[in-house]
Amino acid sequence: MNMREETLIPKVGVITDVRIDTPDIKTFRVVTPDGKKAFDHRPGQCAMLSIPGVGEAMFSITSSPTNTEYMEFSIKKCGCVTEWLHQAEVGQQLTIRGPYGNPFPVDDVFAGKNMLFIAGGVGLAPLRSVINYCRHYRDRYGDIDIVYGSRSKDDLLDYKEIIDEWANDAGVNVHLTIDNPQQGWDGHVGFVPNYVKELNFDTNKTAVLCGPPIMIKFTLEGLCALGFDKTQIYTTLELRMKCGVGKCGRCNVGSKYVCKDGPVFRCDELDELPSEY
Amino acid sequence: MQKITRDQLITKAVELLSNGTVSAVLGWKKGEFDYDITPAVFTTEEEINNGFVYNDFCGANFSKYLVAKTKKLEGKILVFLKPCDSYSFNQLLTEHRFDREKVYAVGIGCEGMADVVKLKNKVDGIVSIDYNDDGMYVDTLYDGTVKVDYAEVMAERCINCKSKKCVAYDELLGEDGEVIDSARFDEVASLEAMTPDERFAFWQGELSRCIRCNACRDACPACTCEKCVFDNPGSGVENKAPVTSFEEQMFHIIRAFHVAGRCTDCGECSRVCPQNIPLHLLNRKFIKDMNECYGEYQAGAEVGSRAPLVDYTEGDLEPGEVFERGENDA
Amino acid sequence: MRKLSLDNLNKFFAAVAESKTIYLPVDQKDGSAKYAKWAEGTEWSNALNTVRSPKDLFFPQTEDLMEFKTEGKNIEIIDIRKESEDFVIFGVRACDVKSFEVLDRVFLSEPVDSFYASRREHAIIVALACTRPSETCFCTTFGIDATEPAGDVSAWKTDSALYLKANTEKGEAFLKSIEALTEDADTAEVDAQKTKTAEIMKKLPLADLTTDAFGGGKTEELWNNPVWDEMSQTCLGCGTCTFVCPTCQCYDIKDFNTGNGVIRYRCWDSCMYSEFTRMAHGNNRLSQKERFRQRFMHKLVYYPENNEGLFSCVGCGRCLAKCPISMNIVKVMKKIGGDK
Amino acid sequence: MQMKEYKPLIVAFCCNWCSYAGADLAGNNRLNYPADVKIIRVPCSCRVNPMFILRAFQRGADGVILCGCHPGDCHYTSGNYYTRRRMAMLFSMLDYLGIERERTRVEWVSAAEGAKFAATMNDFVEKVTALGENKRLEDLRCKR
Repeated sequence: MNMREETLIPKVGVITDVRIDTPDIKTFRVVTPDGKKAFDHRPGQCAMLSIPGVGEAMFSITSSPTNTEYMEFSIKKCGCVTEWLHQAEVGQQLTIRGPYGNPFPVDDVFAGKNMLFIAGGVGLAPLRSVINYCRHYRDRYGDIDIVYGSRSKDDLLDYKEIIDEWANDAGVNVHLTIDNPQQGWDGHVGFVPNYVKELNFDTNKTAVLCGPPIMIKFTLEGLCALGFDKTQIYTTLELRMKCGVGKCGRCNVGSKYVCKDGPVFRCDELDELPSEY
Repeated sequence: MQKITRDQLITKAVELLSNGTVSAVLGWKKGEFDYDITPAVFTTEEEINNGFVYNDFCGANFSKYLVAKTKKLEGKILVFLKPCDSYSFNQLLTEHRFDREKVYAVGIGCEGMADVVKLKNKVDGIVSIDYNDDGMYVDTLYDGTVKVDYAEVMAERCINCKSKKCVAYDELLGEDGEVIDSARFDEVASLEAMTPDERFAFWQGELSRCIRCNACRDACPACTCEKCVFDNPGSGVENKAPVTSFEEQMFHIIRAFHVAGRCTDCGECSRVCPQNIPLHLLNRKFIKDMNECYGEYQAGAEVGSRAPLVDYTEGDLEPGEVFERGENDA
Repeated sequence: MRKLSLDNLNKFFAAVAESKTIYLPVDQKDGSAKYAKWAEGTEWSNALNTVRSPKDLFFPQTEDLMEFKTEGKNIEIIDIRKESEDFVIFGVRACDVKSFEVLDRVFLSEPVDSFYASRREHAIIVALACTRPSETCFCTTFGIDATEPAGDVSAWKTDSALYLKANTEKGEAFLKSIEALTEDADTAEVDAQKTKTAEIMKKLPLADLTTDAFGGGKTEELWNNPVWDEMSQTCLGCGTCTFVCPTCQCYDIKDFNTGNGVIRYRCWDSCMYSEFTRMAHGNNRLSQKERFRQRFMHKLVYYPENNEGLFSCVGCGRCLAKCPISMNIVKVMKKIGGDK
Repeated sequence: MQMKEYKPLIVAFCCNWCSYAGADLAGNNRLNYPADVKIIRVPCSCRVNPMFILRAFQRGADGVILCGCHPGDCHYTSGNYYTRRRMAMLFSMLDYLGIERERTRVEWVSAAEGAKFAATMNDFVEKVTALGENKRLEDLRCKR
């Protein structure tokens, strides 16, 4: 049979490591059965993971493209597929296809800029890819500020990596916050949008936002209040997807398909879309 | 042709709107070709005068809309109930699906509705329709004006009308009718008289046309679950398309079973089916069986009655005897 | 132009069927028509159109994509695709031929859908000109000429003959293969038929329907139109309109566990369904109004925006005939565009 | 090719309190009944939803039998009375759709009726064997 490539037909992947990040988020390391990375990707792109018989779902690739050995996915337990994945062990095979969507413009628009990353909860997952990319090519970017908030200290994703690696990099400032006071936490307490305003960033930055919709909404307002222009702010959307290539129609918002034209959007582009995401 | 006229309904609707009894009217809105009538909510006299119609194609049963509309709208809503709609109305009240206090129901007599499919099978290119005493005068694209007798295009559910009596209303327009000793089970009986092979072939032919649009379910006044088992991924039977003939059968058996004892036999399922599958024959089979095994029961005849499948007696027939019953009859 | 005597019609079907499967409209018991395989004795329907559109033949309601075998932690993916065999779709109306173009732009754009592409490449479309359009027809609104259908071969049926004209190489090869049954003909009878039909088309009740109010770039203008509230208020949320529509192409991908393995299949889905956009964290279209708006905005604004102004509606009139509450795209277009 | 002897697959839904114990007793008493009967224990015969019956057929059952306490003896007072009506209606509907009526059965088997359980199963298996494979309510995907 000599039929053309079919994007809907995935590859087999295997879980080689499971890291418990928070009570409801685990990070899975995935390679092909022969130990290679399944495919190359760019920061912000996504992949479809599936467990046959359970379902297929889109996840952002949290590892940086500069990691040529494997891919990582930080996955929060919230639906059928994720629940199944959370009880999976090392050695479990799954299927993987991708990469899908447009990446962050790390090599053109972001180049030479001061970067401000703002994430809430599991929203750090897609940003980790960009952050590590920028850290890898440190000289191509200006200062890097990272604002990350979660419900509690235990809910901070990649906490060890943030403290041990990110915070120690030259020119990288990490600002962590949690929603409520907690024993053993001497950092900032409060919601991300307020913290961003308190930090009073100068506007000579390109901001990248990801988190729950309500956080995005208020942080965006906060940034605009600080004087940021919407063309300086990028975010990444999430909608229900089935095909990943703009055909099944599910993630259609206005004339865009989030899987194909997104998931990365500049905030002024979002204003042109109907408010349905 | 309907004895109740559009003008009568409009007068009533405008009166109730303007004296503040109701704040909205659930009624029929005119379409492009006189037969494509859409249910609509009217809130002003102007809207009513411009769009409200009532004719032989106003078959849609409004009862189910009350479930959503009474929750959403402020004040009372006026609904017009044809006799068969009034049974659904009562059944929904029995199941506590809407607040009776929020509805003002006007019963209207009905002379039987027309079936668009029957009309279209007779006449090509319908431009407009005039209703006269002796029949419809259909203005067509190809054959000029064609006269069609009402009886020729009457919907099956109306030919076999079970009752012309409005069982629920605050006010009645026109005269109330009587419960009719109809021949509605004859077709079921003739199917029962076939051999299993013939029955199987018959139903395969019908059900294989199903496209699983769910119109039968969504239009059914008895299907008011917040979440249907066929939409629920957790149910294990969620499916969106009949992949195999089994799934066709399962959907239709379960759909009919889930409304068994609650189905008032209003016939909406068959009316809305884009593939003209006689779905009422499934519902009527259950009704016929229940009538024969557990005593006559008409869902929706009175509010609060207990349906056969949520009731029992110690001396009920055994499942095996249900088959024997059929054989003894034959 | 070639001419086939209607007396030879069955010979023609039989000759084609020797090497290829032919699908053509046939009557069903309830008086409607559907596309079915031709076999000896099959009667070609006179119906204007089928209830289900011929898109089924390229994009079937359900189709298996792949299979999985799982053993312990291991997964094996089995590619079950088969290259389609050559087949003929006979008697496709002009509107439906146009719908293939609408679907092509979705399925044949990169990355190409190999399932669809395989069938599309192997299909020969014999399109049939209309002579008795119905009151629900409005293909002219979308610039379609029902008297001159596209497709690989265009056909005109008169009282005594079927006239055939090839439009593509595939079509020419097809006509060549049945040359023995046909004869050369002039276009007089066809031209007369076209003129007559064109006159009827002008008199259709929906002849003056226009798309002026719609097209790419109108999202902002139309999005908050109060019409959506008003027109969607009695929508049942069923999938009839989407399933009978020749251009609706949304699908779902689902797994079925057979007990011996898993079949991943796709099936049609409908944006009218409440579950369509439901995710683990919520649903971005919660009301029927939003779903209703999505369907029409997609056909009349979003799709043209992405496809050089081509609308995702071909005016076949199926939704007009089949919607349980008779709400349809024409009513929406007239309401928004201003009722004339 | 040698024809393999046809053995039907039977699914028996048995109520926990009577019929399942009856099946147990049949086993203890070394009463013979075919091994092709697969027992699914349910808390009450009333737990059996029509969908269970259909799904059993979908997944390859050739016959489905439902066993519960004798009417009047239900552990939950009235569960089996409801079952009786429901299954009567469902089986009548299956028959109406042309599905062989011998493929479905309801039988009341108490905990003391091991012999009845075995006899019922033997009889049911015999009837279903005579009918042959379930073709009318099958899902071909499950037979691949």
